[in-house]
Amino acid sequence: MNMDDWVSDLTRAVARRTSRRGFLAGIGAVLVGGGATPLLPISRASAQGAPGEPHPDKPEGDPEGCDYWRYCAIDGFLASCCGGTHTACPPGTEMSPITWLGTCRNPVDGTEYVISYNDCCGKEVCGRCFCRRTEGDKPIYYTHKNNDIDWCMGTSSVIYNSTVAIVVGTSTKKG
Amino acid sequence: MNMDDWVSDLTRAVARRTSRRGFLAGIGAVLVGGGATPLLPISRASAQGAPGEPHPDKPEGDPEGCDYWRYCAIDGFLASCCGGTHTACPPGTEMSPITWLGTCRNPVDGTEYVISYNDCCGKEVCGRCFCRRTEGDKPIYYTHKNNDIDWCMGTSSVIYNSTVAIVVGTSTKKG
Amino acid sequence: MSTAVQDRPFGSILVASLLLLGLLGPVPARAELPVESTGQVVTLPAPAPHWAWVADPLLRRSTLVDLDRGKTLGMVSAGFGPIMPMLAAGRGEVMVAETHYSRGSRGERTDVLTLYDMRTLAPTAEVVLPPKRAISAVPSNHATLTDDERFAVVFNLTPAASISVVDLAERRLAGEIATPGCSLVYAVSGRRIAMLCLDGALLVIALDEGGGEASRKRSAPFFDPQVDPITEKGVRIGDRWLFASFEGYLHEVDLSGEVPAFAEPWSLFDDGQRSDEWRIGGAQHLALHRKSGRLFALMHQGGVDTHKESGSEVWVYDLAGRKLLQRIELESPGLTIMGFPIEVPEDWIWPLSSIASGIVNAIGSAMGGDEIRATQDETPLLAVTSNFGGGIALYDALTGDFLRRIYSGNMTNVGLIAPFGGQAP
Amino acid sequence: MSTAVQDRPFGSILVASLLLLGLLGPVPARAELPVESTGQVVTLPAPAPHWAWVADPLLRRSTLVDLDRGKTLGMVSAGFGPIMPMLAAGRGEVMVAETHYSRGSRGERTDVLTLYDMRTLAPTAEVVLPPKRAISAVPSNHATLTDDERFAVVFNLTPAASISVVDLAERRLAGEIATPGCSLVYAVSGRRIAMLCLDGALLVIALDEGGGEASRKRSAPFFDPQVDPITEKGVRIGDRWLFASFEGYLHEVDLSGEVPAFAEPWSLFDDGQRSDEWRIGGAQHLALHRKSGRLFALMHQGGVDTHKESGSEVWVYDLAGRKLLQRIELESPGLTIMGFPIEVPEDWIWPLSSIASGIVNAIGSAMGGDEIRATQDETPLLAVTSNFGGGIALYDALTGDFLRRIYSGNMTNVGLIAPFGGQAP
Repeated sequence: MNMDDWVSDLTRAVARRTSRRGFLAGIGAVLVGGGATPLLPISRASAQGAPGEPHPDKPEGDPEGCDYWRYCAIDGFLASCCGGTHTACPPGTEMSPITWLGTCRNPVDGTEYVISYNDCCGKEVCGRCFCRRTEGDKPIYYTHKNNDIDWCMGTSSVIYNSTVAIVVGTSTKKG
Repeated sequence: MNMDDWVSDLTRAVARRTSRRGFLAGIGAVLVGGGATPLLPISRASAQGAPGEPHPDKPEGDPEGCDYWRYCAIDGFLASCCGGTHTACPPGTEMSPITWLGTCRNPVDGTEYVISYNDCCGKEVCGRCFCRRTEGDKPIYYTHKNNDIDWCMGTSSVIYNSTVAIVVGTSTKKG
Repeated sequence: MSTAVQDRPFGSILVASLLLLGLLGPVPARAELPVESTGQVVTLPAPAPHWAWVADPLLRRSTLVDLDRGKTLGMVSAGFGPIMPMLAAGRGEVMVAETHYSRGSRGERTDVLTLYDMRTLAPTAEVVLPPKRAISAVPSNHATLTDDERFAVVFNLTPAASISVVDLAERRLAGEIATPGCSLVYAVSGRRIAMLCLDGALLVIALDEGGGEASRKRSAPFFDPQVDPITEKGVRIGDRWLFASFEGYLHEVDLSGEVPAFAEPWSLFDDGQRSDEWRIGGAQHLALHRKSGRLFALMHQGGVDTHKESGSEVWVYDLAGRKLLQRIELESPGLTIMGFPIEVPEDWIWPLSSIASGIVNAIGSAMGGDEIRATQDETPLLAVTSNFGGGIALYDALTGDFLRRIYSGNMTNVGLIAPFGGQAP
Repeated sequence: MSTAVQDRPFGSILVASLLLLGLLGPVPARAELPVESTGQVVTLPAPAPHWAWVADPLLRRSTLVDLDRGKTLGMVSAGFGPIMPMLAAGRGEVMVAETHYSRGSRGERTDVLTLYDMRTLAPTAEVVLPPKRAISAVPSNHATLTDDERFAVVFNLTPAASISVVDLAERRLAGEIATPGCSLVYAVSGRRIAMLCLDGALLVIALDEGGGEASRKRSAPFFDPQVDPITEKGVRIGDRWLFASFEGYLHEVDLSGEVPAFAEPWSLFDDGQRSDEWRIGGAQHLALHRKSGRLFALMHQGGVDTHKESGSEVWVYDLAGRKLLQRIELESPGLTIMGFPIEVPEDWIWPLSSIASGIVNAIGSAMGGDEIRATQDETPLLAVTSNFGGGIALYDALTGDFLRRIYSGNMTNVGLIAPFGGQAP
């Protein structure tokens, strides 16, 4: 193996060490981070361990991080990075009352919760903290479990900005 | 100097070797090229020598390259990279009849020509072959010599797509 | 000089201003370059087999690209969501279902079907639609033409499901048909539209002469969406639609007869591949070259529920023989910043050159392939794009050889349409 | 549970669907997490001195950022061109002159002045403007408020120059005033608007009680645009406006009196710096910290006509003493791809880590600074942004020390407004 190949392989190997989820699975896995912790979010994310598993220092997780347990079926920009919180939309947007649903396990109490992913609507796309997780995501024809649909419905505008993750109940799936 | 500094300095030195004009002066100077020749346009551009000077193989210059002589006062996306040519707008756009003017020297005949930079309007921004050159560019209050203004005026839409460079005469500046 | 500009309404203003400002000298007796016309706009030649459309939702457009020359030919700008032109070769038109607001992101919503001339890419007509069209990140099968190009059918979701039917001959809305529980639109012959239903059934609606509902037939469920859903990212060959399931089984739905026929699904993986966790993934993960019967599928290794993950390989199947022919390890579809390609200049010295190349390639590889499409000619190309980059990687669709990367100016790529000839079988 | 959702019109639909689908179990007697409300939208606290707005024309918005915490607080989406909010602290409103088309990039044009509530960032009113407003890549001084926040004034260019005046108390267009040959709007006290004219003169228009033209005074030319034009990128301190010329002379225009006073321009460079080809450059190349009298200028080395080139340094002047105090060599304003920050992971090993850092830094440095603004408090920040990246580099405006980079989610940065308190002196 010549030096060129060695360097390329090394680079690839390093690049592959990190999570391959969502946007972080793309560019993000190599040089890019989410928007919440600007400098070294990749390291931060990997320090958190497996998806949904809490960091010892922060058992609930970080609502500005894609690994936060409630986001198990989200696909979009985290409202918490865009002027909102994980349960409230950014200023001036309107929360869609019609949503898709995920079932996510809270690592603190071990309970499976039904999470409503409400889109925040009426302003252009946030662009910060893109997060795509697809646990239980179904195709579009299985509508209420699909996260590809622009769920800005029942709002005064379909223009998508970001998404919140709201606990609406516990799941019958609970073990 | 430790190795880290050495490598950083080397990288910067290499990065600084290329032209600092327009977008190419930014990201472009380092790793990025224009859209015309996708693979190694930086090398192509530097091979052409000084701005406006023709490559021996192509005395007229390349209308898809930012160094092309007519573009001496352009600021925008080259219509020639967007489905148009250097004198015709891309399909479905409308050429603005109201323009700003540059005076550019044709390296082949040594003549100074008055160039009309007509914007192509009515479709979203092209995004390809961004080119900013400011020879003779004046501030906005010196309107007809300013290339920052959205010159989509007298068209059915002000939405800017790209720009052409049309010979409308010779200049009195001709030496 | 006056000839050149007189044909433009503002030409005289321009010339007058120039003279007034003393900026125009007299045209010399021996003019080195002639004065040129303003107002020219390019008209496209007839579509070629290696033309493709690539949607960029960030720039709110779909870009028409000549894959052979790596040239951007033009674009349609059409508002919010993936812009997926429908190509009506017979009509010489390109159509887009569009959503607009009176104040950009707010105000009054207007949905329209806009018809663009195929040669000029200028809008020639529009039909106002019910303001209900479905918008999603999945670019395909949200609107279609009937095979005879008489009607355009747009899927609506509010979240009540329905379809809007546009009469293209009369340039008017023919009507809206409710399709409760059934989504998306898959055209088949005989002015019929198939839709996928919540319970795994297929709904087939036939249109009458006026675009109304002539008949409606709903099949028994042919798969269980709870157990192993098929993705909505189907491809068509004749009157068959092919769908892959999350678990990697290919479902062939034959709609040539009165009653849909559902072939026994076949596995895209053998046991070893399955235990290695190879899976389908991506936004347009199936493609077909119809003449050769080669089926292309984007594959990656990943766990359950990774059906959106980008592909690291394209697997090529012989559709008739249900057999894996080839695995293509994907090259980077091309890294871009703001639509500008990132490649390492060739005059960089070692080791900088190879390290930078390594990084760029690694980023590109990590991005993976999200959309694939094949052209339908005798020397077909396989195009691969990535959501978060503007590049297009091209392969020989018959040999799998990587050919080159091209760039359209797009910043994101969502939705790839090739060939220009469109979705028709 | 019902309490939480009953306040939303569709809440009951949601709950009903959930029950219907059997997806909601009974809330356990000891619920680990309470059911939460839907429909909540954040309202902002009172503006803080370290808040700033950054325009991203690509994403058609301006983003409100807390520079201290590196947090994105919200945004206004306002259509085509740089979105430059005008900040009316007294009214608790943010205003934007906007241009919209009925079909996105085509159709009917509507220009409006939209008023947003400062706490909710929701539109509260709009005034339709003549569809003539000037749009350019230079973000500043295209619209302004009068000092008393009674009127908003929008510069029009068709290419005939005029201004539209909006009465903010009555929420209506007061009128349009022709300003042939004079451009842009620079507010000074007494409901007056200064404009720069083609011949190097200054036009000052005073508004009457109804927003009409009370008086118009045009000065003699105070510079020669053919020889050494001042840029339009002026900054204000009290009733003085400061402009730099292409050749690096600072022009101070004092509008406190009835007749404008033009101080003798002073050179920003000494002879050595001038022969080293230091020049001003960038889209917003001047900034001020008014209390300390520190003037900041983006500088680069380049030839004639490089007045748009990004700055590699910020030079700090004592405005009163007309003296260079400090040169700040700029750090990278931050490289982003699609708005995502690019930094090298700390677990990369050498030499990969340092080479990658070198490349990222080199790209960042090559990008340079295009806009600078200082906050106006006692511990002021100097913010530096780059057109082709989404990062913001922050410096201590009193010491010049680099502090950190933050990211707003912007993909491009054009137009930086700080502090929230706005342009007022």
